[in-house]
Amino acid sequence: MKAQNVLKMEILSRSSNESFARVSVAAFVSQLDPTIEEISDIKTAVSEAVTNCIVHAYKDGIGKIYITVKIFEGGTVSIKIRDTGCGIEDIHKAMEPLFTTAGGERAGLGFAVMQSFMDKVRVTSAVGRGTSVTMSKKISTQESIPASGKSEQTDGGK
Amino acid sequence: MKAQNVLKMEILSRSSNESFARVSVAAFVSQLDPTIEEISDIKTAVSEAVTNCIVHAYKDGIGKIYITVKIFEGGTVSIKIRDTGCGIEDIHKAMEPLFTTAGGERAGLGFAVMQSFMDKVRVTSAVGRGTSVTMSKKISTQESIPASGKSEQTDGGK
Amino acid sequence: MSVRINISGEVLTAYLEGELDHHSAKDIREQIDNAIDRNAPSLLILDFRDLTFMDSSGIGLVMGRYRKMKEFKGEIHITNTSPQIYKVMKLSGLDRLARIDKGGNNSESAKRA
Amino acid sequence: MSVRINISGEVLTAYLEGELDHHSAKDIREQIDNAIDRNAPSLLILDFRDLTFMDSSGIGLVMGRYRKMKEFKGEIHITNTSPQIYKVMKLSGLDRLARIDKGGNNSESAKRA
Ligand SMILES: Nc1ncnc2c1ncn2[C@@H]1O[C@H](COP(=O)(O)OP(=O)(O)O)[C@@H](O)[C@H]1O
Ligand SMILES: Nc1ncnc2c1ncn2[C@@H]1O[C@H](COP(=O)(O)OP(=O)(O)O)[C@@H](O)[C@H]1O
Repeated sequence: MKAQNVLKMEILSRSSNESFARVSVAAFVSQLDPTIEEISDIKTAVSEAVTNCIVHAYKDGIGKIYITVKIFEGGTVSIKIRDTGCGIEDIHKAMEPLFTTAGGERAGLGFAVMQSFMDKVRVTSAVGRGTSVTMSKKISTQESIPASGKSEQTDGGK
Repeated sequence: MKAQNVLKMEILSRSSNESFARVSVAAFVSQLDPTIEEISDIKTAVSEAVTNCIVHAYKDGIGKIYITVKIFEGGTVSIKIRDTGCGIEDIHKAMEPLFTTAGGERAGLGFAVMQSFMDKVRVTSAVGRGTSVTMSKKISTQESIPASGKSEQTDGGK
Repeated sequence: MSVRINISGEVLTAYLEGELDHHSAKDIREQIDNAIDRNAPSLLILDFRDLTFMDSSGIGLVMGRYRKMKEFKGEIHITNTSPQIYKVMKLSGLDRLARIDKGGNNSESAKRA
Repeated sequence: MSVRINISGEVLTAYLEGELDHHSAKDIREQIDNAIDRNAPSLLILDFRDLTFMDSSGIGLVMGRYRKMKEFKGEIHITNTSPQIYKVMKLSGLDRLARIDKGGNNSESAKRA
């Protein structure tokens, strides 16, 4: 299925970008006219995935985080958050609630939040090469985007 | 000079993305703690450059718009907005206030707004290959970003 | 972005709300033009009290309405512009074609940088 | 993100304001822990009235304070959680460790999607 609208972003793994990442994904998704609850579910899930890149994938330095957001006809949003960091050895174990390799103040609930706030979460990873988290969610009410998205040009004489 | 923080974005030239583009650039720049006036200057300039890609560069279809935002030490922001559209034949003429090739309801003031709201505007273009607009602005008050940006990890035990 | 239109005698007031850019301008333009065509007012007031953002597409919109009102000798006033919007207006020299009143705009208190 | 701390007898109340994530948690944690160390309260109230966002880093923060208060037999209450924050809390089972009161949060009226 072809996406109706696509956003690609690349940010550095600085913790000051956590807030930026969730705000801009939410701003992009807001063209679907989501409910407040849907938007905060998405913000929370994005915050978890981006934080994991910062805290785990690039724990010893700064790396790049790649975010792709796609909006499909019918109002489904797909969000991919990818890093080229340390990777995950055992994905199954990593996704168990309360499991964390970081200790200290990490709750081990990042993946649990993503899974419960989004419809689908898919994780692929290779040790030493990086991790990719793809999450999707269907937005309930949806303002349709015109196929061309630029009707104002054709008949507006600009 | 090396940027302290960098955002790269790629969006489609749909007019519904105009608002998204200026909001997300503003959200990224807001880590410098700009004044309301500085933020609205930047939003307005970004809106002009992105609209030009939609209205002029890709007037007959949908193409990609590439946005790069860099934050430098001392609080200077540089914003590059690039398209691979039709290009500009005579940049000097294009930048004259009130000049427009679109007629209708375009005011011909896009470049004038960018020049008056930002400190510097540089345009490069090649007919048939695309246009690149690079604008910069020094933000007055500035909260410094720690060099590593992740101090919370080293001593926070996460 | 939306527009609310009020007719009182010969005066048509359009209250613009939200962010006026190239994307939103077309719909707003059509609504205002329809109301002008139906009512042939002698004065068009554009009230920008709830307009939170405007770029040069807004200038195009005001210029277009200015020309339309001129056709039948009508006038145009712009009222309650925020500092950001006034700055864009000044740049266009619109302040020489139409009366522009500052103040009363709600957008600055609503949005913090 | 900021925290305002109020001490009244044995009760320490921390009013959190803004967005609580991994980036902002460290500073907030330190401020609360300093106040606990200085005052050794028997009850810590975390008031989330002005907290507009929280992810699982907030759970980590609450868990950590729960353990700290336990050390000297203190308790912890969480109050004025928004629906979004309550949803994150529920997921962690925190509602079985600490009293959580909903309602009174200002964030939903302030931000529209
Ligand atoms: N992007 C990533 N790169 C490397 N490891 C990761 C990544 N995301 C998650 N992990 C691993 O999975 C574990 C569980 O993650 P999560 O459920 O989000 O909890 P937490 O972040 O609190 O540890 C992490 O502790 C880490 O070992
Ligand atoms: N990205 C671009 N690609 C192609 N042409 C452009 C681009 N940006 C501007 N132009 C040209 O420069 C002219 C002046 O632009 P501008 O000052 O923004 O006014 P307006 O957009 O109202 O026409 C446009 O009419 C167009 O011919």
